[in-house]
Amino acid sequence: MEPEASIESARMIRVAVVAVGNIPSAQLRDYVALVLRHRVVSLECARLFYKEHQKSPFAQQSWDTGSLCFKFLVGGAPRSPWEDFQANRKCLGVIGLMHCPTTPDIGAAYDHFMAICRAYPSAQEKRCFALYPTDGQVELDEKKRQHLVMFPPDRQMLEYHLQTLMQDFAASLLMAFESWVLHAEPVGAILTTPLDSQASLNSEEVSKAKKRRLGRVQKTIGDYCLLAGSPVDANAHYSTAIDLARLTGDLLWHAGAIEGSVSALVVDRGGLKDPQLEEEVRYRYLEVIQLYHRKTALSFELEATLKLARFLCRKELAGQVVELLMGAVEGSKTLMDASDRLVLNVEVARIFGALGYERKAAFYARQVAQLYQQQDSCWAAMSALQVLTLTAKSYRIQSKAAFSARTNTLMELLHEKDEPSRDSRGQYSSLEVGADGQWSTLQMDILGDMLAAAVRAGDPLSAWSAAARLVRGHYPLITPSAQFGLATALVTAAERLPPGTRCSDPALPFVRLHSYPRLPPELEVVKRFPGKKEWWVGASSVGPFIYTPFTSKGNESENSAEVIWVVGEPVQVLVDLSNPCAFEVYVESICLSVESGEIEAFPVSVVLPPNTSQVLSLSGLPLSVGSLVVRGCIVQCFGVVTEHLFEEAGELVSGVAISDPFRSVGGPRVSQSVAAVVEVMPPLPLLVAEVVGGEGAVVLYEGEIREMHIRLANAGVVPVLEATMTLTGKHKEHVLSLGHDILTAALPLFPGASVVVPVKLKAGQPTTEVEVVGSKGAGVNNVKPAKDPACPMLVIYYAGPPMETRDMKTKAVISPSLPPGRRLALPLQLHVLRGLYLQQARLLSMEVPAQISRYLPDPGACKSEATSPTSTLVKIDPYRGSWGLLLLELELWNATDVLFEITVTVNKGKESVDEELADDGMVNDSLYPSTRIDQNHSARVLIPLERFKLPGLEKAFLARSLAKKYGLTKHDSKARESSERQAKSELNATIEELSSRISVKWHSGRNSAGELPIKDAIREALQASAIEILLPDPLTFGFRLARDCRPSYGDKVKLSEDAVDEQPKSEDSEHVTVTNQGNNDSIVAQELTPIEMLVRNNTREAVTMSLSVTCRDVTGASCLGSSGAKATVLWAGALNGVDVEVPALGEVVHGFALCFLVPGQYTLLGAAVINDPDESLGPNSNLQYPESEPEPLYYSGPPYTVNVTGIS
Amino acid sequence: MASIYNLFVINKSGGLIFYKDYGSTGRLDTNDSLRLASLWHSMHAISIQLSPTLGCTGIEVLEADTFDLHCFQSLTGTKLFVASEPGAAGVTALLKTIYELYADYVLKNPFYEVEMPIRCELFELNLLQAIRKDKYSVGNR
Amino acid sequence: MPPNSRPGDAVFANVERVNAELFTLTYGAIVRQLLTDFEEVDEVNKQLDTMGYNIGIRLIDDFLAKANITRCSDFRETAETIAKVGFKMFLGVTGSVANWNADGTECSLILDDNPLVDFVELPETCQGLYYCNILCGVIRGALEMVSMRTEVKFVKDILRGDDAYEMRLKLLEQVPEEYPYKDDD
Amino acid sequence: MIGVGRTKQHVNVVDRPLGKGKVEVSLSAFSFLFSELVQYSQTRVDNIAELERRLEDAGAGVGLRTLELLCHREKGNRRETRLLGILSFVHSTVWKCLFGKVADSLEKGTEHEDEYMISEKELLVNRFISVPKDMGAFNCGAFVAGVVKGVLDGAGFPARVTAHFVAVEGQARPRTTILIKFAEEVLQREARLG
Amino acid sequence: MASTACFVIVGRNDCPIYESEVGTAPKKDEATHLHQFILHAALDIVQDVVWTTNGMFLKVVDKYNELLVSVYVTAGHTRLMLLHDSRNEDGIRNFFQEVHELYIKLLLNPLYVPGSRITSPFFDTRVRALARKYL
Repeated sequence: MEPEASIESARMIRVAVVAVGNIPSAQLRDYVALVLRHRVVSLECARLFYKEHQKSPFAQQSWDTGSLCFKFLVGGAPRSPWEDFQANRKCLGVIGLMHCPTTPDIGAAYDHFMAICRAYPSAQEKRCFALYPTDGQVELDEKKRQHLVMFPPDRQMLEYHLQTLMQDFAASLLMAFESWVLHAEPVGAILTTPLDSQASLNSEEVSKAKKRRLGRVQKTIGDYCLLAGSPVDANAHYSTAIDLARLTGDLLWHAGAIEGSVSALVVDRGGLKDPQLEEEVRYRYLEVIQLYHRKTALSFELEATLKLARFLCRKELAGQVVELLMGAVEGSKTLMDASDRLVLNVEVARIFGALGYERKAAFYARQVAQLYQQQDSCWAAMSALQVLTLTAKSYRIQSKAAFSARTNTLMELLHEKDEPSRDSRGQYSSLEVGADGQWSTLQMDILGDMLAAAVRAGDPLSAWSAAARLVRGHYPLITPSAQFGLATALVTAAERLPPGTRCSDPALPFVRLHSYPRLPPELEVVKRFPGKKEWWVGASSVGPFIYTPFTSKGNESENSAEVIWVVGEPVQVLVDLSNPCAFEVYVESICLSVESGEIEAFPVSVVLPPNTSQVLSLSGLPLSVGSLVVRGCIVQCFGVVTEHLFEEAGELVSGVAISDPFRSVGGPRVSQSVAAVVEVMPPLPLLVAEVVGGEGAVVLYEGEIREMHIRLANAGVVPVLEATMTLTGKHKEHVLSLGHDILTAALPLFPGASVVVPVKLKAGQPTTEVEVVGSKGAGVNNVKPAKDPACPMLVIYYAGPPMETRDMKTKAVISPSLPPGRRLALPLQLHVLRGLYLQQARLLSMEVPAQISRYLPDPGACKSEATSPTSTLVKIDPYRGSWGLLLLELELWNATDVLFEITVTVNKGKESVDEELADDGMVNDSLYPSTRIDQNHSARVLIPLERFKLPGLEKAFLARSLAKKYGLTKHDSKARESSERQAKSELNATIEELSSRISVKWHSGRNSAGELPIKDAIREALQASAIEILLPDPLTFGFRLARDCRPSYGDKVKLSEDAVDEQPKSEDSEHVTVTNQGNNDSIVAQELTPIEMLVRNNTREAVTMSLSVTCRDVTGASCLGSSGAKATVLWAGALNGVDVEVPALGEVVHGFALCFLVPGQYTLLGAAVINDPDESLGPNSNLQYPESEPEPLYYSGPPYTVNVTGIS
Repeated sequence: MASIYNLFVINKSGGLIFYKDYGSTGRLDTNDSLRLASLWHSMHAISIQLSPTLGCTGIEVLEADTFDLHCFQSLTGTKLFVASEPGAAGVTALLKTIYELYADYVLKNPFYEVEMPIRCELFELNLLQAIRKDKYSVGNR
Repeated sequence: MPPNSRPGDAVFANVERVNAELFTLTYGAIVRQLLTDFEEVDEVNKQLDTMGYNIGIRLIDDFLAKANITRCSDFRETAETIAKVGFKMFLGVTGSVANWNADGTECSLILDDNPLVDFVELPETCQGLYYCNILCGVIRGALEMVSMRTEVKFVKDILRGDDAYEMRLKLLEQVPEEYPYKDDD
Repeated sequence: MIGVGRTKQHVNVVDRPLGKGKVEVSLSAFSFLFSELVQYSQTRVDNIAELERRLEDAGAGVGLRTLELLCHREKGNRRETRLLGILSFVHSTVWKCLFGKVADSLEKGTEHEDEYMISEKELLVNRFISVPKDMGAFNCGAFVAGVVKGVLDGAGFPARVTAHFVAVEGQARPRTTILIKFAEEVLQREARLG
Repeated sequence: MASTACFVIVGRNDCPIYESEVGTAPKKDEATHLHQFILHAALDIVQDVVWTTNGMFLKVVDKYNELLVSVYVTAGHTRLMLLHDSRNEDGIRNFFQEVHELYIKLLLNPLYVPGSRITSPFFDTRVRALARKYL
């Protein structure tokens, strides 16, 4: 039975193509290919070499359209017993192929050829092509070798030559046919078939045989006509043959003739089919089949059936074809010859394939495979394996290699007919399970067979692949023992493979993308939003609508967020590995594999115990800019390298037949939405920051001021062009200033370069109370660093140069001008400790009794007498008799383990700024001696407040203070309120100012310096008794001995300013005199002592008043005035009713003289009566009290003591 | 002109969730309608407090000389009230119908958020029909 | 107690109706959707309950508008109304109330048939699913709108091999209703 | 312990009789359920297309089952093998069963050979639904489209099915048109079957 | 009752969703495999025959040796395929119809994903019972 028999095959001239001499297989394949090109030789071409010896029997031959068809049997074929029956079974020609370079002795080779030819008695033409002969060979070529053809050596000529030679070959065959026909005609050759009984023929049988012969001859002539490419002639002969055969009841030949005629018909149509033709052919072939059947020529019957089936093979006629094929299969059961059965199955499979019935095809292919496997030989096993591989597709267990390599003819058949059937089983509605994994029994069966076959065929790779597919696809249905079997199969197969062999079918483990771990923050990439100054603040992503009804799930998992890598910076990917099988899987190496991008992947190896899964972190180094997809892993396992694609694992998970390999081993369930495209950015700058000097955490005492230096180094490969520092996180207040300018000045910061940025810190509130306790003795370095979010973050956004768009991919990805920037977040780990506790702040007051003396210590003193600090502490009010000094006392406790030194500095207000500059500015700090506080001790610091008196105040105040003094409540509340309010505000302002002027600086033992945040404490301490502290009395009185002993009567008025100014010089001179005089302020009795009373007006308006002086002795009795009594003190000048007007903030001096008769201690009192208080009490007071006549206000100054010494 | 001047729907917390004018007269701008609605809400509550007897359901009809105000409150606290021309009959029935329309075209609409202002064209459409129909029926009386 | 024994029937007769299969299959689609969305059965139960609640807070108005019921005097009556009128009006089946606790704040609503579960069968993977849990939510939501805070949960489920669908209805607190309501005028 | 209700034992589906499709529930119940389906779906998607897809999927499940059920119950186990057959099956049988009425119209696309349209003046599911302006042309009929797709796919007529609002002159409300676009394999087959 | 009978339900995505060897013949592995191979192959035939009739019962569509393949295609193109060695059309028809009804009930269950394996034991027992009854 013939493989690939078809109706047309009746016109095929069979030619054996054999290798002659010693010829390399490569060469042979090459030559054969060349020869095979000439399957069809048109009569036109052949004609060139055709010589008409006598009238051609092929009258109807169409020289212009017709052609000769060859069927080349490479390697030759055994002689068929049916040659007589069908001429196309005869081997009518032999072509030898000789490769001269490897065949030195042409002669021998030629003999070899001739020997081969003997196997083909019916060969009409013989050629022995000697290719690439050497010159030597050429010349020692003698004439006697008629069939030998020497080819000129060069290639393209060779092709040409071959063509002509083939045409010549065709032509000579044609002529041979003619002669055969011409000779056959009259004589009638003996044509027999194995079916003809060789038994002795009785007479009438002989005559019958004679009659039959005619028919048979006609039939055979027909065959030759057909071969000669003249279907019309053929048809003529066939029809006569048919008639004869029918008459003679020569069934076999009858059928043959009909077949022939049908072929002729088809050939005549030039291969194009139409329904009528099909119908015709079918009808006649059924008869053929019938006849064969009656003749019980089974193989012919089947062959005919197949021919018909192949001819009809069309989707529309599928029904009929199937019927025929099933019939054929049915019949084949009684087929004797094994190879026939094989052929039949192959054919059936092919035709089904051609029909688009993959599964049918697969089924019969499997039958074939089984037939092969029955014959126990390596060769058979190979073919079996081959066939099985073809079935794989329709059982959906293809090796992935199959997709690329479509080698085999049957494969192609299946494939090209494949497309329609594919989409017919196309899309399913999304809620149905996808079409994979099922029919497992079949799949396992096939795979098992493949494994067996492959092993037998000694094809380790196929074996490995089959085993891999089996275990991977079907482990749940495989018993543990069988699983072990497969494992060993894998291993043994691998042993026979060269190391590092690749296989397209992954085995174990299952690999699945777990997630892309976030880059460490300092490596993280920040998209830049062009046009914005703060390019890092992203445009808020809004939904598709203004009012969006959709609450987006939000990307809580970083998987959904896009992944961005940077060229040349190592990255990590987490993958799930799972081994659901009963044996341990040793993964020799596993590393990432990517698509559309380059990455240098770092392989690792891992062992997976039975039924376990594990998450593995794989790292790599992106090498090219653009978008890449991490599609899977390259795994070397069981000695073979395979690629495991992530989505495959995904499929398995979603599939129903196979239980999720990750779930089954208790692996986590992750959504398979992870297959993210990764953007790979061009290299970016990379800043690394370190705190200069000292480890991360900085420990500060409350109020400490320190400059901290941060070194920023560019560890990247491109310069930093722009960088911006910002502060985030809690406790920003600790940071005073950032060295923005320094940073910007340092730009561009080239790779390797670094810049030191100062950060000025001022510790505010203590961050953690516990530290203080914990850090007793143990030292503060053990404060746990960093983790607490409390510390402020120094965040630096920086970016490199705009990238030059080198490759298209990137352009697609982001606007080429703007590569992303980066964020460097440096937690400033500030730990602020309590340094000094302010226990309390309170006001102290002390009285210093005043004495009359030659001079008044004067306000400016502090400056002139800076030598003695103490004196400068107290700024004496010249007019106060008694020094009600007010001191602010701060009690501080040192809770730390170092000692502290406190300096109180008072920043004199505006007016003093300039001279502060004048002297070296240390003036403030050096003002007061510093106090030291040992650890766990407390100390008090006194701050005198005298000097903070206000320069002056409104009369209203005066009035009020007076009113306060004398309980006068004659104020309209409204007026008061307003003035009060403004006064209050003024007060607060001054207090504010005051408290801000006092600052308590400290140096700690750990030479750090700072300032105590005690402003509030001071403020509240002051608030209480602000009035007393800040307000001078409206009038102040002072007495002093007149300078010159000659008393000056009358008053001289001068502004206190002048006084203040002049005082120093005059004073110095005065000192001299005083010292010369030897004794100072003592007053001698019975001597007229000139005294001056100074009255100062602290209000901002002029006040007119009448002054009076009283003098009392120790008993307190007045010594003056009572004229009648014996006066103990005499006086000169006015002591009463001295009317003066004191200008605003001015003072008057009223001179008089006293003469004390008795030594002792006396007291001088100044007093004033203000005549019209109204004006002083603000304009609208008299509206208030229209009728009340203004009553005078009485005001008296503090007592001055006068010591009078007697004459010695 | 229609017997109904306008319609208010107030949610249980006294917020106006729907307002529509039907008469040419007495148009209100949004703020007014909002204010009036919440006012009415509290008035309604007050009216209940006022009632000397138990089981008072609050004002149902308020008859002014220029118009009548009919109020309907569902068990869920949603209040519908309309201003109609004086003595218009069958308004209570109309309110009932409107309530049903509300249940149908507002509450069954997946794009309506409970307690929120009503923006459902179907509701308005059917309201209009109901009110027109009612107008005629009223006319017949 | 409403006067006639099957007050729901009249209402059901009057409301518009649709083929139960559409309803059942749609509900099925929802449940299946939930199962795919939140793999865990308990999650699905929770979700069903919340969805029910959302329905309940809307549905109550529909109920009040369409079913001419007078305001229930007490919780017992409310329960009866749900069982006899509510279920009937919406699902076309009548439930029954039973197993009152002593102080009349807890009872069982019992359905021995309900259109939600036609054709339903719990596969192994869905054991622990309360297929009809949405009902609990609906009741809870509806009652909350008429100021009764309740807790409703399934205690029996035919799908799980019990002999009826039994929901335990528990009154947590009743916000005193200062707006009594008369429907009939 | 239960006072009322005859106790009925759990019967497995395979042993329960198939309904005759006469049982009914109130339209309200369905509408609320459907409304909730839409609301829920909204919380799971972030654009219109996804929302439509979700509704379609839900519908497809219904459609597939309806197909099997109805062919068995209404059609006495006859399958539809021809395009028009299946279309009219959808238009009448399916519609009747699910929505209580035959669909208003079934037309063939004028410009495309492979397009057919089933139109409904007021789709049951859209009965109470007003789609806000900002949701564009979104139509809850997507669910019904899904049903149709389910039926067609199931019966072996894969098609793309979508729901659209189509304005009708003289009508306040647009009607909904279910547009069916068959896969070309279907048309090929039709051609083959002649 | 048929000595050999292999019943398979194939989902519309051509995957078997239910398989059972119903038949008196002793179960042999390779036998069952062969049966499945035959049924699998028969799908190609069915795929065409399906469109030639709108009845669900396609009778015998394919055979291999003495084994016949009868097929019943539901509206949703779920194929009930029976491999049998005895001609008993009516029995088979009844068998198919009843299984079909079972299948519909199963399919209507919202929790059953169309095209997924049928795991319900009830279904299995019912099918085997029907097989005993009709085949």
